[in-house]
Amino acid sequence: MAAKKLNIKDKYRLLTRDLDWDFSYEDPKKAFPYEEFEGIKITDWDKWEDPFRLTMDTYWKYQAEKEKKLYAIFDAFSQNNGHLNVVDPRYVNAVKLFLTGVSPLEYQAYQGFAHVGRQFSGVGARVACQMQSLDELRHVQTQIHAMSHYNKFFDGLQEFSHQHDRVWYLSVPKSFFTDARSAGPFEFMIAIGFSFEYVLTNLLFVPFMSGAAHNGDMATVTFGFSAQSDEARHMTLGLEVIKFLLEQHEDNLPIVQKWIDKWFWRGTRLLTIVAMMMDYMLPKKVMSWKEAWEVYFEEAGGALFKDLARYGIKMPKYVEVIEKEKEHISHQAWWTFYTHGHAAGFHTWIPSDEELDWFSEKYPDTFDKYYRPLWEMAKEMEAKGERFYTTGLPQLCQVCQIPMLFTEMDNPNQNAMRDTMYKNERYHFCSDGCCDIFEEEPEKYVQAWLPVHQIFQGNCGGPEMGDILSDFYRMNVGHDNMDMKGSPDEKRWNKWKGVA
Amino acid sequence: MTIEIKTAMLEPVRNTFAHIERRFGDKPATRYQEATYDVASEVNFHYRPIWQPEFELNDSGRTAIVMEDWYAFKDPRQFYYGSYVQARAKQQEVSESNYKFFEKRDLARLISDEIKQKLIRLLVPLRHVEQAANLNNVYGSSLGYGTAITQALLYNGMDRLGNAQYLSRIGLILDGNTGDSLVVAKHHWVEDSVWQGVRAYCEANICVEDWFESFVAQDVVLDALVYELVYIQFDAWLQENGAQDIGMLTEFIQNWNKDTNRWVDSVLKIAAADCSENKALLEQWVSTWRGKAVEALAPLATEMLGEGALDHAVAALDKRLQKAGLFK
Amino acid sequence: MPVYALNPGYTGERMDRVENFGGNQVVYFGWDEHRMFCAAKAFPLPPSMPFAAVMEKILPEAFGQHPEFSQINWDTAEWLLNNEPFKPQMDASLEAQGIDHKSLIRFKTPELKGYAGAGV
Amino acid sequence: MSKVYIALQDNEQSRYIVEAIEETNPDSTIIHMPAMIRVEREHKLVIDREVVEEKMGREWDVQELHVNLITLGGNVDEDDDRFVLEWKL
Repeated sequence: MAAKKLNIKDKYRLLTRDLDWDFSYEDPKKAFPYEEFEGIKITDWDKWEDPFRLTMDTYWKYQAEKEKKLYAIFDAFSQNNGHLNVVDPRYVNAVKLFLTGVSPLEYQAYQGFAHVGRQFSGVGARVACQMQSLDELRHVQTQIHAMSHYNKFFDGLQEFSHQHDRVWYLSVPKSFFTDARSAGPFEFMIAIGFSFEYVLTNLLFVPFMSGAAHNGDMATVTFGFSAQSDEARHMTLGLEVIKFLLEQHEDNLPIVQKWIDKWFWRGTRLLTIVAMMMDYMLPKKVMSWKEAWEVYFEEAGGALFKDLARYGIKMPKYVEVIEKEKEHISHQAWWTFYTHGHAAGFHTWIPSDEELDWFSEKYPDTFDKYYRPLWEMAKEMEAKGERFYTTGLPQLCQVCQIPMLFTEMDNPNQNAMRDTMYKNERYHFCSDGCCDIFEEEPEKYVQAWLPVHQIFQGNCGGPEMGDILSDFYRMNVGHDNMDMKGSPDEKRWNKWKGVA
Repeated sequence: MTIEIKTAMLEPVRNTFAHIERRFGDKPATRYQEATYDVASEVNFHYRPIWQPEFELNDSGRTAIVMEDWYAFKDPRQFYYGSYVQARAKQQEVSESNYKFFEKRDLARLISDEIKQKLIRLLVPLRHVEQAANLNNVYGSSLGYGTAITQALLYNGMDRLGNAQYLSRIGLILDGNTGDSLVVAKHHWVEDSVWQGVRAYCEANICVEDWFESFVAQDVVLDALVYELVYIQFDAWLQENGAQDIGMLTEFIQNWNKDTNRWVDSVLKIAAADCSENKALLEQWVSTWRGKAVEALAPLATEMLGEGALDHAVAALDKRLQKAGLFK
Repeated sequence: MPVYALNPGYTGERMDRVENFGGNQVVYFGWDEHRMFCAAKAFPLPPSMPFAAVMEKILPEAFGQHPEFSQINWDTAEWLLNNEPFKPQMDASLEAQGIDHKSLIRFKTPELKGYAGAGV
Repeated sequence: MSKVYIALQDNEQSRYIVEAIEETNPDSTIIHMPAMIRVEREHKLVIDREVVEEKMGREWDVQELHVNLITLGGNVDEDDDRFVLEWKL
């Protein structure tokens, strides 16, 4: 008997989708207790369209192939002291921020997708989420392995895990992800699966990684692009989730739209760090943050939202603010880190004159007017031997937890400030977007562990800043922090390169 | 001479990350160590889960098992993602050539209809048991504590999906890719009295809240018994009854079991050794679930192999439990 | 709705209640259109602190690095307390003049345009 | 009309895939960037297994695409013979 050939779709249906059965000995709600409380209505999980159809054997095969290639490059990188090929040692500070700020998010993504990959009662969605969970675990581990070599030769990477749980600026990415994970399973999928993976991670993993290659960092670009090859599956899952929810029931539309509004805002705030990494921490430039934003958000995201319009989905709220902010945020963020360079776990610096000119060219409407004067002032101060480190601690936004550094788009000289009262206590926000998020769910956001307030409450040791940095954050003060100029990193680099 | 100077100049500043150095000393670390230890967040989660506010997002309190150090659960296989997928890829390559060979030579035609029916009724429905095991292991991975055990639980969960898919392919080989055998097998799983005990056991375990208890009920108790019954005893029976080629199709799961048992036993041993409360609790869980499993598997074991088969399997389980330090 | 939780009764622990600050309250100070300082600054202060002490100690510590700080004409400075026009009373305590926990005080110095007149 | 796009790691395999894409979708735009190749096209882009196999001179499984893929934009439809990216407007 000649067996008929099965196509990929039928095979996947038989091997995977058919594994579930209807419970008769237990209440399925006890097995899948989190599926209803968010108000999302699922009428038929069978309508789920598998975004990709990898069976586990194929998954192991292709992923092992990717891993083999990747680790061969890591091995070669460390055997040949690949860190010496970086075009400029300032670049390595981007790697430090990546390992302390981003890699732990991959870990949280692993945990979050494992959770929804257990909790959805539809097998198709569940398996897709489980595979993503496994991929995310891959990402955090390959990133640690890629940066393991840098850790041996540069300061500021050695306490990434401890610092992610504590350091003031790292509470920004951390709280972004704990916000998503502490939400219900469908909100998590819109937050991470759709908003973050479909549009926002591209900005980190595509133009930034291409920039890493341009700056001579083969280890990072290799894990970046290798991770991104999984990301294409994740993006497809993110898009399928939203289509599925919208096709299941019309009542899902307002809920999904609310989550899109929230998570695009929260995501763009988080990407402020990436904006700064792209513009300021890649010494050799590929494209500006503004250009990357135009290609990956405005163009690609625009096409996406046009496609989703047939379901009644609109562009995220405050998209007009976001469009203006692309001209500003990278400059505002780097100035913040530069002026808090004593309290950062990586080095900061004044951009070179060539870089300042590049900014003028890339940001003709804003750079010379608003940001060049900051650097002129910093240069003057540095020349006088008074490198500017600001005193005291900044006010933080209750939601995104970023210092309140963003300005009003109709008056970019003035910081934007919003506030609201809840249960007789005042809360402050960097923007209408963050304020809206708080007002929608204040009981959630009153719990924010705001680093500045925690220091004041005496929960971070101290009270001297130096003690907080060295004992609570476990920074190696005088090595990890302060200006790139005169840092041990710079001295070692010069020694390796034979520069006096 | 110049080479010597260059090497001296490129002396590393440190050998590994600080948290790895605190555990293992100031020396170069393995990839397993750097990928595993102290990677998960421990404090300052900002928001309590709206679906479970009694716990933090990462909280060791979701099981009654207590550990001095949750990173004590070193995986004897030292699987991190890269070593895990590469190990499985090698196994699947062998398995793929087995399946191809079996299909190409149409070895199914050498198997009697009677045995085919037996396989569809008694072997193929195990894909649903694997599906339950997938849920239970992923559950532990998502709510468990410390990367050492949670990553291994995820690998195990995905393995179970792989096992379910391999078992489904046996059905497809037997029915010439029509999928009819899978429909029949599922019917047995849902209706046939031989399976109802096992199905009730699986459904009950999926609803267990304590993730470590769920691990015990699945990976320790049920898996050990199924492994002995199906992949050792039934495999031998097939060999004796002219269906030895099926062994080519279950080889993956057999080898997988050997590999995984090492990890399961080590988890049990490490948890039991940590404190007497753990040991007592594990013994209580094992006793409860072993009782249920024996009852659930009895009709299946009898139908598959006759009297006495289950006793052998229970004896093998007890031996493993003893070796792990329980019940002594 | 204060939160969309699985079960009713979800309440978040308010992390920054004034009782948690050991007798102090948090007050934020911002100098409008002076971007040398990336954001307003936060200080834990005793509610009994007179505003004169803010002028003497806190504001110089917060903003004294700016070359224009010494040129501020405090008589013409415009103040906002939590978005409302405000006139500080030097001898009164913070709490006596309505500066409570997590209050934001902003001041504007219209004649000072910042470094290079660029709002820096 | 919106553009769909795909980006591949710049390596030997991808060069064949890009050649195949160009042949199947003559009016697509190829952009070379550091370490990556980006291909864009209005509305729809098709990768045809047979054309890739012809370029590579060997059998090629559509799912192999994932090994070299960096990112994409558009709705994906993948079967044994084709990988299709499309905006359904």
